[in-house]
Amino acid sequence: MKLTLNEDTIRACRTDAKTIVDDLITMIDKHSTVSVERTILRLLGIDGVNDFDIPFVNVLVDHINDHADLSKGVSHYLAAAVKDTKLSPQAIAEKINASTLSLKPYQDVETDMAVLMPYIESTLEAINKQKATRQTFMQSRQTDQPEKYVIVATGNIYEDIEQAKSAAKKGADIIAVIRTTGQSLLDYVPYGATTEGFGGTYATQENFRLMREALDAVSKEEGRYIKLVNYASGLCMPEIAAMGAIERLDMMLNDSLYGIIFRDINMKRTLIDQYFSRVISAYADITINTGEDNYLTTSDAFDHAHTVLASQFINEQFAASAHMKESLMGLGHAYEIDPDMENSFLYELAQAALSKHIFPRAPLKYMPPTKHMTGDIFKGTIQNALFNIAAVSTNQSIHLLGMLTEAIHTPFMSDRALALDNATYIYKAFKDFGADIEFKEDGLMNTRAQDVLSNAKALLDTISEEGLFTTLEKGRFAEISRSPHLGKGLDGVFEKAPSYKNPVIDVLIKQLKEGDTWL
Amino acid sequence: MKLTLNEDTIRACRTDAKTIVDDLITMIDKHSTVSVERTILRLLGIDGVNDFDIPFVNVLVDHINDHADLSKGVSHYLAAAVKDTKLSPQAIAEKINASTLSLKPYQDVETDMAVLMPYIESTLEAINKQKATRQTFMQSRQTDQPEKYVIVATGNIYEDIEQAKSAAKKGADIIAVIRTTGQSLLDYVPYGATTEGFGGTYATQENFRLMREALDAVSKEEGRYIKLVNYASGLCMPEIAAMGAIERLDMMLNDSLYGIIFRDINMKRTLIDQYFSRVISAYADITINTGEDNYLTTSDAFDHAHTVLASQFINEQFAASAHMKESLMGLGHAYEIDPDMENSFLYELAQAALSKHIFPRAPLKYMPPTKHMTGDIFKGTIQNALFNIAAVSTNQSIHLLGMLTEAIHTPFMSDRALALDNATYIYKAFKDFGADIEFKEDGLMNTRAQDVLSNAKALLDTISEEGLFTTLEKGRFAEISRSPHLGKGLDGVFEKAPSYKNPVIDVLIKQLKEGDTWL
Amino acid sequence: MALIRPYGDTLNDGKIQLSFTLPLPCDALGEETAKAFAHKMGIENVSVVHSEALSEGYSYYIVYGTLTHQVDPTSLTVTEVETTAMSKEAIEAYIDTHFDRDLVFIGASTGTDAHTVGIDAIMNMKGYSGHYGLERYKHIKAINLGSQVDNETLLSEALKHQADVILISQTVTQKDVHIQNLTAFIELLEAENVRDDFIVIIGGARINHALAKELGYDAGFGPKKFAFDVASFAVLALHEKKKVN
Amino acid sequence: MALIRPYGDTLNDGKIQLSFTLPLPCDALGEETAKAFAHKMGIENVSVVHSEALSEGYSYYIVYGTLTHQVDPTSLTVTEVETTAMSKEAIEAYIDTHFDRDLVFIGASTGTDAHTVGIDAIMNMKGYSGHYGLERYKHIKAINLGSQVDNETLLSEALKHQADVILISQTVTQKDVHIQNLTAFIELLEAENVRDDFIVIIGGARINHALAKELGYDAGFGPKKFAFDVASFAVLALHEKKKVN
Ligand code: B12
Ligand code: B12
Ligand SMILES: Cc1ncc(COP(=O)(O)O)c(C=O)c1O
Ligand SMILES: Cc1ncc(COP(=O)(O)O)c(C=O)c1O
Repeated sequence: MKLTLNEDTIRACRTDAKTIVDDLITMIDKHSTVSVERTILRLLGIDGVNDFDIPFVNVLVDHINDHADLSKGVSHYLAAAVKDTKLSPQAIAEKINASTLSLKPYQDVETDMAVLMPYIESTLEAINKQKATRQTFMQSRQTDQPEKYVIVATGNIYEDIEQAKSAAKKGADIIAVIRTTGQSLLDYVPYGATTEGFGGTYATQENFRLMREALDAVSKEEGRYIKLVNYASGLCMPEIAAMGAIERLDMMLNDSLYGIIFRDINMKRTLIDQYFSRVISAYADITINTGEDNYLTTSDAFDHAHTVLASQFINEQFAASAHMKESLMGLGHAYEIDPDMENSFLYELAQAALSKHIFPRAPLKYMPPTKHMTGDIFKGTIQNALFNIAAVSTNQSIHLLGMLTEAIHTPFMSDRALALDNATYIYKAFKDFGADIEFKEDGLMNTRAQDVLSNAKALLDTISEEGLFTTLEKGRFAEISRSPHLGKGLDGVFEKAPSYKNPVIDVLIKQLKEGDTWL
Repeated sequence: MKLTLNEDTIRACRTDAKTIVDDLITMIDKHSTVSVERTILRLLGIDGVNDFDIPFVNVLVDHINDHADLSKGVSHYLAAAVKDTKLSPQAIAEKINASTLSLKPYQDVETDMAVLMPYIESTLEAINKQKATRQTFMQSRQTDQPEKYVIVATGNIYEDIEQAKSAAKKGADIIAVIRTTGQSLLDYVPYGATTEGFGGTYATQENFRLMREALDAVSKEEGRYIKLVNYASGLCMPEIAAMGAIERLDMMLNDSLYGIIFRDINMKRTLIDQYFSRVISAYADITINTGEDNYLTTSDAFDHAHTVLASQFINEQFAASAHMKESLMGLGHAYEIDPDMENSFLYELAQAALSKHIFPRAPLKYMPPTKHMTGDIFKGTIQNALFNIAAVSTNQSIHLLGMLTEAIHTPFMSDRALALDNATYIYKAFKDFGADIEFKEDGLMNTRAQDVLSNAKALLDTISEEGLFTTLEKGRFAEISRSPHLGKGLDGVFEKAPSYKNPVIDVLIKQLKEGDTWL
Repeated sequence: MALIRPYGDTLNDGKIQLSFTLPLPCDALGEETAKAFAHKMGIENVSVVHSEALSEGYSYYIVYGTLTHQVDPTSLTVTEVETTAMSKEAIEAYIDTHFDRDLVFIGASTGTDAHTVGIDAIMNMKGYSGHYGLERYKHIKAINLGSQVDNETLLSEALKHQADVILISQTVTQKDVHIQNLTAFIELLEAENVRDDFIVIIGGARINHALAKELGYDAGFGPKKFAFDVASFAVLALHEKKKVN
Repeated sequence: MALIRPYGDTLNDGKIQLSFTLPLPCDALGEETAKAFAHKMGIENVSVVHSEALSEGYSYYIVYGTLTHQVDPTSLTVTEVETTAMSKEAIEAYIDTHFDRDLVFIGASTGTDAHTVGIDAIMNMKGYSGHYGLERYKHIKAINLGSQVDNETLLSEALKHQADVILISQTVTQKDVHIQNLTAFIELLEAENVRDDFIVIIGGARINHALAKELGYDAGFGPKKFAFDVASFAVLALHEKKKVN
């Protein structure tokens, strides 16, 4: 089953996307953000919160911002203080919190990043150990069919664990812990094990650890590695990427465009954050999941199919610019065409085949019907079955299972089990279906795929001319308009001083460039 | 979407099947049965029951059997009595019931069938009026997709009507009223409106009339003719065919092989009955539904797929021998492969395409999953959806909808509604799917279809050598073995006397041969 | 005491799903009536998530809510066949040791019921789901009369073959036709004064042990039960009976 | 008095379907417990048609049975918005006739809720399902603040624009977060002594009029409600209020 597409058009789309992204890299290079700085601190080994539940990394960045010049970067202050006090970054953070130390005196000293290297290396070593563990686990894993991905979203990490274990037993390959509604707008990462979230559970390092531990146990029982997913998104994007690297998450939802459009996060802020977060994920061998599928929850999936494709091209270049391998690019797309539309399945199948054709080595993230799900759980079961057919016939990689109760509540344990049963049945029944049929050369599906591709090309041409900021302002994605001068988190963006240093990213990129991420 | 099949093999199968059927026609021609005789009486206009609820047609046949020589046929006695008494057949029947008349005296008189012609003609006129009415109704009907067929089976004709109306409103094209468990073994047809059946409702002429009336009303409301189905099967096969012709049923389950195998009805009896019943249906423009799909409820659907195909070839010849047009041959097949089997959908699609390829003008009756349905109504919903995909992609004609509660109870109103919603959704979503794909030349599906065809050919070769009776004795269909000397109803079979007459069938066949069934 | 409730995503949250049809038009009153039924059932936070007209006077509802009832599972007794199931080989050995002759099992799908797959699953050679049927058991003579066998015929055949065990399959249960038919058979045995001459076992998709006991049978087996389950029970029960007599 | 029951295939047969999970292993006791819950709910002839292990300690059941409860629909009262809905044109004419100025509607998806499709469906030009949104209405000034708007911001914007009507959308309802958020807004209005200055209307997939009234709002609208439903209610309520003041 292969589409007939114009390969020149595909190449031209990639060229456009590269132009679009290159255009922003300059801006990104010139700036840093409070969350980037907090991420550096985390990677230097700083962890924990103070008595007011404020993370030490926030305390430190705020301290520098209030009392010194943050534009030099936290590394400058830490390098100076470590050298001067001989204390570890963690001890320094605690002293600052206790107001028994100030970094102001170091504002104008000369610094040498070398003193920080042992701390960075120790973190990278921990990350590499996690990568090795994952590698060992993964040896036992089949990869000839899409990986079944389900979410847990009870709001309580301990219930989440129960739900995740049940899902794994019923065949899930990947568990995503959904975040509570408010977290993405918090400019700090909550701390510790949590039991009180709405529509999801707080992303904390302890929650990551608890879930990873539980899933490792199930992985051993089942003889099958169960992957863990969370969200490196929102105002703390790179910090969470770092936490995920340390706690061996396997995938991270990670897409600035999602935050800009659906969370009203400032575009500069999140694009800068995203760059660092993707470098970290690239290093830690964490697959990212991008979010263009979400455009179809506000825009019509048939009319706006090309916007998703265009965005996938852009996200591919964003990831490449952060030294990410294709095998980590979980580009998003979705099965969201109105089920009342004639030939809806044909258009969905064409779209799924199109994504796969264009990004053959990327582990595409394929989202289920959500928008057109209703309280009719029987119809919903069928919508999900059709989606599953499209997923297995076009051999998608990351297969987010649809829930029959999508329109009602975050999934119950049984909803997830039924979703897994649905997918397992379809995988079996349609095992070689994709390989056993051909698209008619001038058929509806082939023609549709060609149309979507050429519309995406036209859109990418426009964007490469006007620039991504203008595109977002014009609401070309998801029909939601955002201004570069508005949005949450803008106040956390700053221009780097000439002497600004980020020794962590330098090491990461160096190793990524050398293909030497395996110490 | 077209299979690559050897057309010579297909022709050879037809030749075999014709040999098999021709072999039996000789036996059929030599015999009659009590139900054939009762059918003649019904078509002569005799109706009603006596005080013990025994139909007058039974009273009459029993009377002749007890007091005279039935081998001459009821027509002989009726012709003589009508001529002699100047009474109508109905009046004669009533007098015999009251023991105020005996037919014994007519045993050896010479008779002329001409006196019966007015009665026969008046019945045929009524039937032709029904055909014309149907024709008018049918003008308003779309036929570009399978017709949605659902069953009602409450046991109570008035509840059945409620259920049928609801089904029609939800999109059903065809309503079948299932019969109560015991009826097929009754050697008489119950009378009047009934409310007490188990797993189905009695097939009575009044029930036919009530339901047809209700459906005509809905047809008008919906601007869409709703077809009605019942069972010309069991020991009263031809009588019910006659009742259906009179009351404008549109389809009849009608297959001796089903009765032999699953009801233990004697094979001679039911083959003789079937011949007459098919002539009647052919005349009345009633589509028959054959039952080879049922083999797969006792035999494995993958291993025994060819037995269904072989049986379709045989049923085609049985129908042709009764002067039936291809457009009335609703040959049966089914979606019954174990859902636990790898590539089950591919094999089902291949089989459905195979039937369609071989019988392109026959309105194939496509049965849903039944055997592998379980109490898991969500899985059942998916099984039915896959079946619906196969139905619409291969453009089946008569599409029996699967019920999510198949394993639990005869359908509730809501079960049927969900089944109709399921089919409606799939028809729309997959509208042009079949036309938009091709089977891979050497693919799984093409190969499978070729295998099934050649296995069917081998089986037909065997049957044409050993004869159908031996085949049934050896249990080659449904793995159930039946002897020609056993089974219910054998005592109702008799050899025709040399003077035996059946003026009704003569008229019907004459008109069918002349293609002159439209007076 | 360990009271529990249904579980959605938090222990004892009581989450439950219902669906049903009402003989009412599909409108606000229909929905309100659906809620009223849910309330009567002890459900709170009732949410009618879907409603659909089935025809003018009927409507269908899908409902979610929180069940307030609690149950203590430890207080419940399970009515199930209590004998532990033996393997085919163990059963054969058991008969060999405990009886001085082969045992006769006679079976049928009775009344107007034409379903044979169930009784065949238990009796025929090939069995079902990989478990051989009784015909393949050494020391068991299995006689399968097929379907549509009336009660009188079954009994006379059982007497004729001096059966030890009678097996009855019932698949059609609409309007409780199986109850009527099964009750009639027990009454027939009693009228003929032969109830104690046989171990009488029933089976079918909607049959369970509790129902069998209620109707006066020795045991009842539903789905996912195979020849070895039935034979295990039967040989032990026959041995028990022999000891008593 | 017209008592009814659910309907399967015979009037008042009471047929009903349930499904739920129990925090128990999938075994005979689990099934018995499932039946016990059904009994407590007033269901007879309980049939557990499917059971499935979800993990060691959890199991899922699908149950059919006969509900014994009866309900008299005529005894129920439906809590629904009572004003009859007018068309867009009628609403525009009504404002023209009954008010001497344009009316201001301000709306938002509040709290941490980021769902805008619902509020956009009511307010934006293009509307939803073929029904134009308030922005397209003559004589209505519609101000849509978007999502993730906190209660304080919403109120201060409403005061700033001298809004007549405040529209709040709530989509996320897990652990009753919407109840908390909606209650907080009413308390804020009361604390600021401005509750009576506005008609305050809520909406969302799990919102209904009964809930809105309970929480102290003027009206609530759920799925399948459009701009004209909301505007009809609002203009009539505003006119009513004008008369009273
Ligand atoms: C196959 C089938 C048929 C075949 C039967 C072929 C045959 N030779 O048996 C055919 C097509 C002929 C048929 C016809 C009818 N059927 Co039918 N059929 C089915 C079907 C699809 C499967 C049944 C089956 O074979 N199950 C597999 C066997 C192995 O399971 P089982 O019987 O439960 O047996 C197991 C246990 O219960 C136990 N067991 C069973 N018997 C016994 C006996 C003993 C002693 C013991 C110890 C154990 C035991 O052991 C077995 C192995 O574990 C079901 C639907 C379904 N999916 O369940 C409908 C179903 C049973 N049929 C039904 C009906 C109504 C009919 C008809 C009456 C319809 C009609 N009016 O024409 C007819 C007529 C039959 C009649 N007079 O009885 C209904 C019954 C509804 C109800 N609950 O009352 C069902 C549920 C379908 C439906 N939803 O409407 N049917
Ligand atoms: C689209 C969507 C999204 C989009 C939203 C895009 C956007 N800009 O709005 C995205 C992808 C961003 C999203 C994100 C999330 N979502 Co969401 N989402 C949905 C989805 C698929 C459709 C909702 C929708 O648009 N419906 C269409 C509109 C038109 O319907 P409506 O809102 O009911 O509006 C109608 C009426 O209710 C009424 N109405 C609505 N508001 C108002 C207001 C007034 C004043 C009036 C009068 C009337 C009115 O009028 C409308 C027209 O009739 C639903 C599932 C579903 N199929 O319902 C899940 C769903 C709502 N989401 C859910 C969740 C949990 C989330 C997340 C919190 C998940 C997470 N942790 O990341 C996030 C974060 C959002 C947050 N912080 O709030 C849950 C909520 C569960 C619950 N009941 O609590 C749902 C039900 C999915 C699920 N089963 O888990 N989501
Ligand atoms: C790419 C991406 N990021 C983030 C989110 C939402 O997570 P949060 O709002 O918690 O960042 C989603 C939700 O679907 C997403 O697709
Ligand atoms: C061809 C055919 N005839 C008859 C029947 C059953 O009807 P009855 O037993 O009432 O004749 C079936 C049932 O599926 C059938 O397929």
